[in-house]
Amino acid sequence: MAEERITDIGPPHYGQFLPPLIKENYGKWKYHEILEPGVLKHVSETGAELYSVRIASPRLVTTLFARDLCDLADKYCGGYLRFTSRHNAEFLVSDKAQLEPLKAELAKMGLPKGGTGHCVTSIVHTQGWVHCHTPAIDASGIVKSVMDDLFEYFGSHQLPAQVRIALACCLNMCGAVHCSDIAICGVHRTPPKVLHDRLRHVCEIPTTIAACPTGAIRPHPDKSLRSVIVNEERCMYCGNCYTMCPAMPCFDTEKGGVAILVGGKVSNSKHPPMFSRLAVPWIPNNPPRWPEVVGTIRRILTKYAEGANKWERIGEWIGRIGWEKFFEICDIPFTYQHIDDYKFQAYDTYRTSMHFKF
Amino acid sequence: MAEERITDIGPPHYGQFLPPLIKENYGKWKYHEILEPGVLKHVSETGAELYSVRIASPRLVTTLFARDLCDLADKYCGGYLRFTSRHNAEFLVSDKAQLEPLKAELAKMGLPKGGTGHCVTSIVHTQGWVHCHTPAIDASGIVKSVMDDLFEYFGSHQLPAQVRIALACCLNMCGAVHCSDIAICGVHRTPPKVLHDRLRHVCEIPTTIAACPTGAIRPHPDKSLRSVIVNEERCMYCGNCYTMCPAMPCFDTEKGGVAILVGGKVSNSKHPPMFSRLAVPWIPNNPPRWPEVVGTIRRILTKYAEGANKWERIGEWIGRIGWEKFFEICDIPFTYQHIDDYKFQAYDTYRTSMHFKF
Amino acid sequence: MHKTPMLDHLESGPWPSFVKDLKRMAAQKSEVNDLLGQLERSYREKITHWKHGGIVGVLGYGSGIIGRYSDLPEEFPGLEHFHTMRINHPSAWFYSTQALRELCDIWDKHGSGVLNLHGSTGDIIFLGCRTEALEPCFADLTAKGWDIGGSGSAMRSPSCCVGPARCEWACYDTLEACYQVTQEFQFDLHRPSYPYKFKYKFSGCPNDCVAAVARADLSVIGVWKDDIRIDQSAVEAYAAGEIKPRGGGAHVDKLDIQADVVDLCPTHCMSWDGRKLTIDNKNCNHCMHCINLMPQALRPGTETGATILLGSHAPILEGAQMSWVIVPFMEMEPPFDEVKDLGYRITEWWAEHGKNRERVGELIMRLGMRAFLEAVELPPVPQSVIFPRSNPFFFWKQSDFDAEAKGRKYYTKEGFDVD
Amino acid sequence: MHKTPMLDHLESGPWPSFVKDLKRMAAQKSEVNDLLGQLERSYREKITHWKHGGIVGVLGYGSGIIGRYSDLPEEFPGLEHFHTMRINHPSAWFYSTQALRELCDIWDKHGSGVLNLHGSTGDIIFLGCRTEALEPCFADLTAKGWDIGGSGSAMRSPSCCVGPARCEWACYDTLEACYQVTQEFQFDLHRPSYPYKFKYKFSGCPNDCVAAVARADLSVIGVWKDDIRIDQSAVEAYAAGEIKPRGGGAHVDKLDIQADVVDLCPTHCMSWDGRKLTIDNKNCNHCMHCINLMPQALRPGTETGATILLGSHAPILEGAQMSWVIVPFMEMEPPFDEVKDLGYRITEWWAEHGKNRERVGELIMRLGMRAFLEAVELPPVPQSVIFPRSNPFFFWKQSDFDAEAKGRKYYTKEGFDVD
Ligand code: SRM
Ligand code: SRM
Ligand code: SRM
Ligand code: SRM
Ligand code: SF4
Ligand code: SF4
Ligand code: SF4
Ligand code: SF4
Ligand code: SF4
Ligand code: SF4
Ligand code: SF4
Ligand code: SF4
Repeated sequence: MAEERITDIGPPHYGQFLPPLIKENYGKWKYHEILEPGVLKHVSETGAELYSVRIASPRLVTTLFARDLCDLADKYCGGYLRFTSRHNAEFLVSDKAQLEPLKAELAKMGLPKGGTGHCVTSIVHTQGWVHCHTPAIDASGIVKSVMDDLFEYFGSHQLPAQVRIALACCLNMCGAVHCSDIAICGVHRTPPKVLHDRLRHVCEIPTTIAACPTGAIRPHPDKSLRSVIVNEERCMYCGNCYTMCPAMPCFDTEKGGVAILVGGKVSNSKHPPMFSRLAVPWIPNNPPRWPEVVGTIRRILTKYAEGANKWERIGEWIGRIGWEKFFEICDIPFTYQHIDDYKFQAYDTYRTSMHFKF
Repeated sequence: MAEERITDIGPPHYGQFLPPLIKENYGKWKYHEILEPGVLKHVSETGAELYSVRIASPRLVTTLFARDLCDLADKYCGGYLRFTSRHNAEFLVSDKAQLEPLKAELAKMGLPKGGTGHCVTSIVHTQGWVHCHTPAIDASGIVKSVMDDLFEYFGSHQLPAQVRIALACCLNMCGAVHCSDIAICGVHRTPPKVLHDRLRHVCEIPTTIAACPTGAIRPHPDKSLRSVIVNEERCMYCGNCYTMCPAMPCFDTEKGGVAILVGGKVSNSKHPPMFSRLAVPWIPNNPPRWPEVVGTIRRILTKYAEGANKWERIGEWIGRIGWEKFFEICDIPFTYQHIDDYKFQAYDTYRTSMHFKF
Repeated sequence: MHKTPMLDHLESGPWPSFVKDLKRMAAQKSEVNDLLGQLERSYREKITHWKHGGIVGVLGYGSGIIGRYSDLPEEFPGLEHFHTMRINHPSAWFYSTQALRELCDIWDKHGSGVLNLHGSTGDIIFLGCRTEALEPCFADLTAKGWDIGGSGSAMRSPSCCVGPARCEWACYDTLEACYQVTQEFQFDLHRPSYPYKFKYKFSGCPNDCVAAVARADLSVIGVWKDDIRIDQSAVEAYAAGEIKPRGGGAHVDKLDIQADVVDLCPTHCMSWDGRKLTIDNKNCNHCMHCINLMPQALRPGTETGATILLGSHAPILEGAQMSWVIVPFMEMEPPFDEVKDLGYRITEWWAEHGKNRERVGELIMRLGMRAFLEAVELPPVPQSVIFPRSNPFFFWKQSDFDAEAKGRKYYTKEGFDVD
Repeated sequence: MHKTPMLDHLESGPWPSFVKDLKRMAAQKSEVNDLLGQLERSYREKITHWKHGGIVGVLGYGSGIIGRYSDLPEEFPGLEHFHTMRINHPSAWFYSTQALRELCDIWDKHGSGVLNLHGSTGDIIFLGCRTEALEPCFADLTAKGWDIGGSGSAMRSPSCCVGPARCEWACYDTLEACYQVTQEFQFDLHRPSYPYKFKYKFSGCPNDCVAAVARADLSVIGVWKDDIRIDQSAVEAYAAGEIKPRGGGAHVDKLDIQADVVDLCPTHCMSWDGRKLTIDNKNCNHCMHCINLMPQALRPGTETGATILLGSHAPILEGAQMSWVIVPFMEMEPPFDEVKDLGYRITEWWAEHGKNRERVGELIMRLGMRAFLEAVELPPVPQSVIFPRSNPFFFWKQSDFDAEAKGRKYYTKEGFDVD
């Protein structure tokens, strides 16, 4: 029976999913235009033209939503569609005549188009309370709240450059927020509570101890417990011990919250890729709409929009004016938490010059 | 008797060593000019003018040399002189009429003036074989050889900017070469040879073990020896164990040599201070004239002089063209040794972008 | 239906609402109703109600399924088991509606009907499967040509940018490379045998639209070696304001070639005399900025391939890393043997020396770049560093001294000596 | 006289020869003849012939003397003892010939007559003293007003740039600050009671002519807070080529104000319309570049003081560090109580927590910047970092939560709260 099972076939070849116009012009594209926010036109060396309409998606969807998209793609795109690396959906229109009717129907359905050029495109994000065991915050709800607030920027090109926001609900950072213009990161602020009775049954003590990057975990002095203790002074709540040992939860309903990091990027355009850096160490976790998070992000975005030069990403803007000015302009207090103290990496963040502003 | 001893008086107050013209114009200087290489003119708000003539000194001198300088200072400077932070001597001429006679006598004595502006000024250096117990190389002899070769650049302003060379005869880096345009650094390449018989008498084992930054030293398995062993694979010949324990010499007549680091700077002008970085990991130790060291430095300096933009320090020039171009232009092979592998600092030196040139 | 007063707030507003969508599904599937109910409780209590995952899977595979159980199974019985299935997505996330509908059919049949399009690694994420449904669901998937992605200490589903399928800047065929690499490493995707996860991402040019440099252990980013192609008449059209910058995606309508392009070129290798744009291509670092702003005038060269970078990952354990350059230029033609081969060499070395849960980038930090380069037989190249070391703490091996004795100035490795 | 065929090569050439000078002295002092002899042997054998130092000193002091013995005392009896005496130099290395001659007299009387003008830390270095001569030499020195500098785990002789004595850019009195700090810490200079060495250096402006940022644990670098003073007519004279750039110290005779000054300003805060130079001083980072190139047109402002930076040292043990900003601006008026006080607070904390041979910069790396700042009562300021942390691994203390509970947004320290 095992022989009959099909395994290790990998994904289907993409070739069968490409619309004919793309197949014909594969690798022959010459240039593109963005006709309006959310609408791309790609022109081939053969003269062929492809129109792509990009729309927002909550990413956390149901088969009903997926089928809705299929209906649209059948009607206007010969039965083809794709998703982007930031989880927007794209309708691939080979027949220009279908463009306006598609747009009209999308508008009727409340599926906003945008996400191109100097916009705030969809927020790359993670599971949150919907599906994960370690989140400090929800994911989809914050994303919805932030994008509702920044909606004007999704469907327009009014910013000085692209702005990429990402969210991760814990320090594992599945949203890979570490190189985003604006990063929303769920943070715990409680050392793990060791459940001694459980620990001895479900966890390997050496592995648990080794899991802690700061060496905060030690064998419990009472050997009979066959458990561990945490030096709370040394714990920075990364949750890595919990990943290895379920008997060490580090959740707290009030102390968890949101950290905002800013100024990261990935592309090589002008400046090399940059890490996001801590802007606000903690904002309370305030469902269902997280007004403080939304407000902080809007403030940063607005100040950036006002202050940046043409083409400057957020990190490039801050790099030019200096972080001390960023904190001043955005009215964000500078705290101990901002100063890196994580092992030797920290040294590279200290200023060893007079290149600062008063 | 102990009561009579004078102690803890500190150095004399500098006030008694300032020429009257300086005392009068202390803190009132308005601007300066460099009349010619080695000759500075400082103009005070009071209109007073001070002329300083800077001359080379080998730094390692005798009282005879010092007395020679005193004679000159008496004759032309009212009995005052000073030394610079890079060990040049300066004659402080209050009476302009004394300038030409002083210059003439200096020339006659073979004391070259220079060290100002866009020059190669004196090499900050250390003891070498003249007085230290850990050098891989001599100091004064290499300095003499290099400066003889670069002499044309000491008494001229023909370079794109200032070039500061420094030498340290071992990794302790007493010459503080770590932020120099060109750094000459003595390097050992032999792990310490443990003198077991001596060790047990003169060294503390725990301190010796703790001295090693790479953890290469362990207690000798033969406990009766009361000594240590070195894991040679892990040793990078820093000599720190020898500093703590004289029974661990790490000298070798053939393997010691010179490393050249380049591109450091200290001033904040334009770019912030920068560390020097490895250009050539090893050049043989070749007294009395170290031709390979001299040649390598001349090559780097010449390529810099040809390639740099106005006002660019060596590190700024390399920063602009890229290190890969520096190695190509200077015809220096790139080796494993260039790639940092020293603990976590290393990561910051790896290129995480496409910002390189072919 | 569970009451969800807090979640209901998320039904309003212009951004598409996941709550609305889930509610539609909740009307059909009770587990989705439970999902909303438990989520509401998390919103109230500000705490997750999912238990630490358990080990579940499909026969013969050790990866691709994330076990998930509610800690309130009595209150929300539909969530008693609520596992994730990661389905390996097609290159660049292209679908025919037929294929996407088939996936929906399978998922409606076996699971909750809730999914992510897509997961952050790129997979199609089916959220909410009972243990006993995993195997039948898998059978239906493979029957339709789909397979499961990676999880645990295994390779992950590689992903790639839209590349030559719709982008004029692709310097190699990202879709085919992604497909072939995925096929090549099926064993490693499904049978955890690495120290930890291993991700591949393929971007067609230095714009890096799949964030390969930040999110893949092995990042393959397209690049050209020769000259940027220039259409001078199009440059003039940009200068005259006849073509909008960045294809129209910017907040300004007219390009100031000097200020916007030339002055912002990071290597200062461009000049513009008001009529002609000149590029000193030897000094260009292919950052893409000028091309991005003038897609109708400038294009990458034609001698194309990819740069290979290695090591990026999120901050666990010692801080995030970005991938670093290990091969400045590699030709990228099907069947992509060179990149596959390098992949094998890297993962073999890592599997041999890596500690449990140590990413390859962390292992290199621990054992040193030389150990890595020698093991995978790559020469040291200056492109791999931003700058050489500043500390004087470097090692010499017997092989270096032997090479010295043979009259070679420096030892690298037999086969690619320099002197 | 010993034969020195190798050293003889170093007598020729235009650079002043230490060999020639030593030979002059060797004619008078046999130990200098021996010094040349042993040096010649080192040149032949490429190895040092000095033994690991021993502990010697003058009564009541634990520092300032470096014990030094030849490992060939039979061959070179003059080098049997050849200790170093470090004599604390006067601020900015100014001398009257009378004082310098007195030093020479003392050294000729008690030692080899060989010296360094100056040591790399700044001291006058007497090289070559027998143990029994140390005490009498010291007595003669103090009688003439001189004292010994530091060595071992003690403070070192501070040094300073020429500053207001001869430089128009000095933002505070470096000579007096250096003198007063030296006097204040006499105890710590002479009696090793720190974990390791501790150096002070004083530069009058960001040109940092004593390399304070690289070579002092505590680096005091002058700076201004207000506007750069501009003489527009002098700017025009530079533009017209009437005044040479950099006071004449450059390889070019005429300044291109736009290209040479404005375009190279690191903050791009300058503009030049061909007649008038404008500086947006709020954005100037006082790098000195424009002032350096036009000393007759530009000068630092008049609201002056210093930035305090901490922590630099050479690469032992974990790689070199440069000092980092801990106080962006401090007023610097005699008696300089603020800087002395900070010095005490820093060394006390370091003495309490530092391990043997751990520089203060290394201790901060080990214990964290917060521990340091709280202990020495300095507030966290953004000027102290190039950029904030990128890792999310940060700590919270009870004091932070208490502050939060009191309604303050963030805890810093009572006395300098922000909210
Ligand atoms: C569709 C998509 C690739 C895919 O395979 O799915 C894509 C498509 C294009 N990207 Fe991208 N990029 C896509 C994700 C990215 C990412 C990845 C990310 O955001 O996580 C990046 C790196 C972002 C970063 O640096 O943090 C990215 C950095 C760029 C850039 C460089 C922008 C910059 O100035 O830094 C360009 C150039 C430009 O826009 O002029 C670019 C340009 C383009 C072009 C113009 C390429 C072309 O000629 O067709 C495409 C349309 C651009 C637009 O939307 O304005 N694409 N692009 C992705 C759409 C994401 C979305 O739905 O919003
Ligand atoms: C005399 C001395 C200070 C002292 O107390 O002894 C001194 C004196 C002056 N320095 Fe300096 N500097 C002196 C060591 C330094 C050092 C320290 C060092 O080299 O170890 C530096 C930092 C070097 C570095 O960045 O690596 C230094 C970086 C500067 C700079 C910045 C140069 C740059 O572009 O980076 C200037 C500005 C200029 O030259 O235009 C400057 C300017 C000056 C001025 C013009 C200041 C003035 O208005 O009088 C003085 C004459 C400059 C000249 O010689 O061309 N001084 N100057 C030192 C002479 C050393 C020597 O004998 O060669
Ligand atoms: C589903 C997904 C988030 C999402 O909502 O999209 C996800 C979910 C989880 N990730 Fe992730 N990661 C997901 C993409 C990522 C990414 C992004 C990427 O691949 O581009 C990263 C950052 C990049 C990287 O690889 O470093 C990421 C970095 C982590 C880490 C930290 C790894 C590190 O080296 O720092 C962990 C912790 C671990 O492995 O124990 C982790 C662990 C987890 C676990 C398995 C939780 C755990 O502790 O074991 C999460 C299961 C959630 C659940 O129940 O569904 N996840 N994880 C993503 C996978 C979907 C897919 O297959 O397409
Ligand atoms: C004499 C002098 C070199 C010179 O020729 O000028 C010197 C000579 C020695 N230094 Fe130094 N250091 C001298 C300035 C420096 C400097 C430069 C500076 O102060 O600006 C540095 C780099 C800056 C710093 O402090 O880090 C320096 C960094 C070291 C180190 C490494 C310290 C570190 O943290 O990395 C050591 C090793 C040690 O302390 O064990 C060291 C140790 C030594 C010892 C005592 C050797 C030892 O292992 O114990 C040397 C004695 C030589 C001798 O027999 O005369 N010396 N040493 C300098 C002192 C003269 C003076 O007082 O004026
Ligand atoms: S970021 Fe953390 S909480 Fe969120 S999905 Fe990933 S592992 Fe789970
Ligand atoms: S949460 Fe992180 S830092 Fe705290 S004990 Fe666990 S592993 Fe260590
Ligand atoms: S650098 Fe090394 S060898 Fe040279 S004087 Fe300093 S400690 Fe001695
Ligand atoms: S020389 Fe340095 S690395 Fe080698 S054993 Fe001694 S202390 Fe360790
Ligand atoms: S990475 Fe380059 S080739 Fe790929 S889609 Fe983006 S711009 Fe096009
Ligand atoms: S790609 Fe970048 S570096 Fe190359 S010419 Fe264009 S802007 Fe300059
Ligand atoms: S540091 Fe500044 S004040 Fe001091 S001498 Fe140098 S230029 Fe003048
Ligand atoms: S001092 Fe430096 S930053 Fe300030 S205006 Fe002058 S050049 Fe610009």
